[in-house]
Amino acid sequence: MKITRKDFLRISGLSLLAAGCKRAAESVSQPASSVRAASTQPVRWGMVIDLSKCREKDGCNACIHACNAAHNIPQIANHAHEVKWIWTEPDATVFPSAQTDFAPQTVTETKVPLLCNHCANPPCTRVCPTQATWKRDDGIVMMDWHRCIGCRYCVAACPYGSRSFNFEDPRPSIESINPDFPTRTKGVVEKCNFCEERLARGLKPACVDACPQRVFTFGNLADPESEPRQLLRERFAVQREPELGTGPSVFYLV
Amino acid sequence: MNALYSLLAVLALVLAGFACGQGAPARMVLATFVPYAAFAALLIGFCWRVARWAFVPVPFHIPVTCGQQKSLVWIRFAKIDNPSTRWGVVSRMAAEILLFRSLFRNNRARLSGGRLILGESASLWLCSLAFHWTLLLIMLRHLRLFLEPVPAFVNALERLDGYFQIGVPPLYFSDVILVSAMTFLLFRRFRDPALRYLSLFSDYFALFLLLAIAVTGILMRYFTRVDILSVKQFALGLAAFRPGASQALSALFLCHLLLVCALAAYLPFSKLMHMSGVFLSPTRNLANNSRSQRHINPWNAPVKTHAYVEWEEEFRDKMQAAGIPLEIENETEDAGNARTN
Amino acid sequence: MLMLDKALKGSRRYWMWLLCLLCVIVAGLCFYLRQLNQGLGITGLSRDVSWGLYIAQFTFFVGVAASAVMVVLPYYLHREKQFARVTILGEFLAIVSVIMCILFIFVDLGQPSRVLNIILYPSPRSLMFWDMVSLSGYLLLNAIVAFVTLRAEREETPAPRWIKPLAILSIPWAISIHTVTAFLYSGLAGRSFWLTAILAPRFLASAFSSGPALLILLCLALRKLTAYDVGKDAIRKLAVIMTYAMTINVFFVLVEVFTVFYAAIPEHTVHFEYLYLLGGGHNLAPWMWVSAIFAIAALVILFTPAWRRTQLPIACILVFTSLWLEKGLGLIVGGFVPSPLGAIAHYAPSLPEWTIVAGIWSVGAFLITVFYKIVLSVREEVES
Amino acid sequence: MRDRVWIFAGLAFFVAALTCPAWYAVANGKASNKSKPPNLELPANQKECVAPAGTMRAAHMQMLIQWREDVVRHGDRRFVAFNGKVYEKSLTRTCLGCHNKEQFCDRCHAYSGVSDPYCWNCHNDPQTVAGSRTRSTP
Repeated sequence: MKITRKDFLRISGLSLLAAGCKRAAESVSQPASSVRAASTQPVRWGMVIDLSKCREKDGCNACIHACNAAHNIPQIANHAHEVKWIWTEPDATVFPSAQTDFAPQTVTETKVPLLCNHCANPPCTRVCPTQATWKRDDGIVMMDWHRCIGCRYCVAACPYGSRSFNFEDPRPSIESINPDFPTRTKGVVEKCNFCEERLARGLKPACVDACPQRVFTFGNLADPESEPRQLLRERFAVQREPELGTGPSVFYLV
Repeated sequence: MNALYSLLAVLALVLAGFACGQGAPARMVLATFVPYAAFAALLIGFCWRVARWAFVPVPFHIPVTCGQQKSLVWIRFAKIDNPSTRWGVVSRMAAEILLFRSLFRNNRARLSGGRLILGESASLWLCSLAFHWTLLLIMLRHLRLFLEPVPAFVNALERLDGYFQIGVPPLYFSDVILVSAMTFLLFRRFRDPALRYLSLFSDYFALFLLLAIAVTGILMRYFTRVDILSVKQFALGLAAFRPGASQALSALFLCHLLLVCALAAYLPFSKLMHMSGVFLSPTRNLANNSRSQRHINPWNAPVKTHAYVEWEEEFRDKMQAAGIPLEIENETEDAGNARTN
Repeated sequence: MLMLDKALKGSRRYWMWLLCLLCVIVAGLCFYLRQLNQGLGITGLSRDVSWGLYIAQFTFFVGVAASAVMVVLPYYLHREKQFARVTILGEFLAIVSVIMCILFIFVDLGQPSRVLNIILYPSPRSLMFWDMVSLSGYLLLNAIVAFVTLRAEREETPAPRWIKPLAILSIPWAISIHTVTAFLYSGLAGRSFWLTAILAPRFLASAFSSGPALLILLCLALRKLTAYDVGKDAIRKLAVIMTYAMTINVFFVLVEVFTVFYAAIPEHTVHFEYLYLLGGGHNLAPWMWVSAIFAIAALVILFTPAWRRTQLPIACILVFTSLWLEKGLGLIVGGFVPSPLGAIAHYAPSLPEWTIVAGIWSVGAFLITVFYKIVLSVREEVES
Repeated sequence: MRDRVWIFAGLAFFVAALTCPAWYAVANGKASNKSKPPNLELPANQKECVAPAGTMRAAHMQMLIQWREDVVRHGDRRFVAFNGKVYEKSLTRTCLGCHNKEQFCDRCHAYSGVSDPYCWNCHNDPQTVAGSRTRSTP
């Protein structure tokens, strides 16, 4: 098969040109222009976690299992090398500054689900030296595992411990690989991506769908009529360490 | 002028390559006949040159070297720079061939305030070293096209060369180093008036030709793209004496091929023969032991000598008769005495 | 003949030393290849302590590199002639330190094959980008200044005029490399241990004492091993610089300690408690106390007139070790433990990690030996 | 005189190195069929790729990188092919949906001496993954 001049022009010239223009455009307008930017309505994906519902079914890890299966998250025995996208910690650990001296033990010891907060002003994307992690126009803090050099500056910058580093090859520690989602390679940082790949297909995040208690409410925070916004209007919610000015998009109903 | 002519010559070759890419008969000639002719020229020419050198007598044992020669036991001598044994010579040759030892001594003479200064000049050594090593690496990498199955070391070289993930296909660092080193070597000749005066057509031609080969190769790999499958088929066909050019081979590839053929055919008749010549340089490949061993040149014609002792012997009677004092009064008794004198 | 040729002619002792260093380098390289193959899991690093010995060593050697300014500044700006024989040694020390810094960063990367992404996708919002710019610029500046002046010296011609502006430019640049390195840490909202404006001044103070301490030790070693003497004046001046920088450094640490403990915000105190609380089972605490005691001991020696000259080598070793422990170990690990979620994760560098670090130290020692050898041979040749 | 042995030995080595492709072919016993390309298994269920075969051969890597940038960084997953067909920009779903990695990608890469790209460090081959899954679960 001969490559005609037309082919040559199309594949090399145009793609190079297009890539160059795109690069130039990106550098001028700071955040990468996403397709959704074209739509008139702004989007900021967010999540509300109802802890009272979660407390009702203590010890249920359906959300974690769903996430692990969907994203090929390795189950590494060595705690030091663990990879976590969504996991649970005691209430006192998650909200250290929101504890009162005489709070009931049931509250302080309840397990609270944690995940990346997809901050409005994320410290991790600020420090990344290669723009391997960045905030999309729809508020999702994304990771580009092709570009990450593994410097772990974002791990140091994240105040929520949401980022994990692949200290070893994750593949041997994955029970069954979901071919639709890439595994990661050793030496890159990863974290929750708000199931960006499911959102693109019009689905809700895996944890949201998997929860039997409907603890998670996911939606567009920029839309005043969305489900999470209605919940936040009705009930008192907290964010993790709001005093750091990061503006988490994950809210907890206590 | 020399530079311009050689540039034009290389450009003519490039154009010829492109022109061959257009017509089917020309393609056939270029893809089947030319490589064999060039390769035959390379092999025969190379062997012929080396064989001729092998039969040239080395007239002297040339001790022109650097460093202290081996002499008295308490004087430290340069074992590698001025070897006295065969192993010393081997290490000196290795330093010369692998590290360009003698070029390492290069310095640039200049006048400053009426004073001659032999200044630093690391760039020539560094760039030529970089150029030659990357050229070797690139040639070894090309073996992937000629050998099936591809040997593991060729794959390893390829992975190492493209280790840093820059673009697709990954950028080879050897390509970058080769082209920048060659550009330096070229501009070195333009920059210095003395060097420009010394440079001949052949100096520029070799540089331009190699540069053109590198550039066409780089263009193919990173910009216009080439169907590597047909290239490999073509290369394997050449090796198996079953040549045949697929239609998928682009004009640029044929151009690259023609330039390589030109280089191969030109090599035995050019200064590029320093490739084998370096092994035969007598100032490098001979041990400097002429003080401890007598080297007799086997080709020397026998020289008729007539020493004083012989002369005295011849005229002994006449000298004695004339009362002229003799060095050796009596052959048998005073021989030792005379020797001490 | 190239100046590099001078490095090829040396005594047996010189070659043995280089050979020993080469062995350590090879050992480090072997472990590094293993790290490349298996990932950073072979180090002592963990999810909670994601930076360790490598980055700590990087930070420490940025300081050593920056300290070259302490000889360049008096020599080029104040024309202090005492520094004539030591300035170039300081510059080469800076060059070698920056090379070591780059190596420490490189071995810390999880995906070293993508390291050039820092240049391919430059991100001016990241301080790591600026650190790369400032470090490579500093390396270039020092390399040009050192090699060009040395070459001029060898050719017995005056150094070109444009060298002086470059040397003077390297002064603020030296300040910038360590300031930017401090900003790497002090700009992180979640890490309260580093979240203090005094971090950059502290870094500079510790740099200006650890760097001269190392330089004095190197000069003394040169005096002992070779005929080269930088002169008493130069060493005394360097010692004075080291003394005051160390004093300021200790003062800065105490200022920090006061603020943290008097304000008593748990987020801030926990890190100090982790680092200094003996008996808490924290493996770092004894070393931090060694660092503190060494610092005090060094100051006592340096401020006692009878000792400051006779015991100078010991004082230098104390200063260097103290700061190496404080900056090359405590500062980075202390920032990670306890983690933002309150987890106390113990960090102890593993054998591969130590060996790789030793390998990089040996690269540094190898390069400094070769560079100093060239400098000394050139000076010897010119003087004879 | 004695040196001629060395010179001709060196020359013989050089000639042998230069002609190694021919010897290699003989040694591997494939002189008869060695110039044949590898047997690349083409998908049975599809006749057309996302671009003409020549383009794909020469520039599939560039296209994959372009897709990667589009999907990961711009959320753009729709690819309109030269013939107007619409595909999803996905290595696993689109490319490997038809092609077999081992019998297509790997074979050609091995033949042309292109070492395995880092794609496979993370991206999965659905067929081998499915195979291992059935093996591991009894």
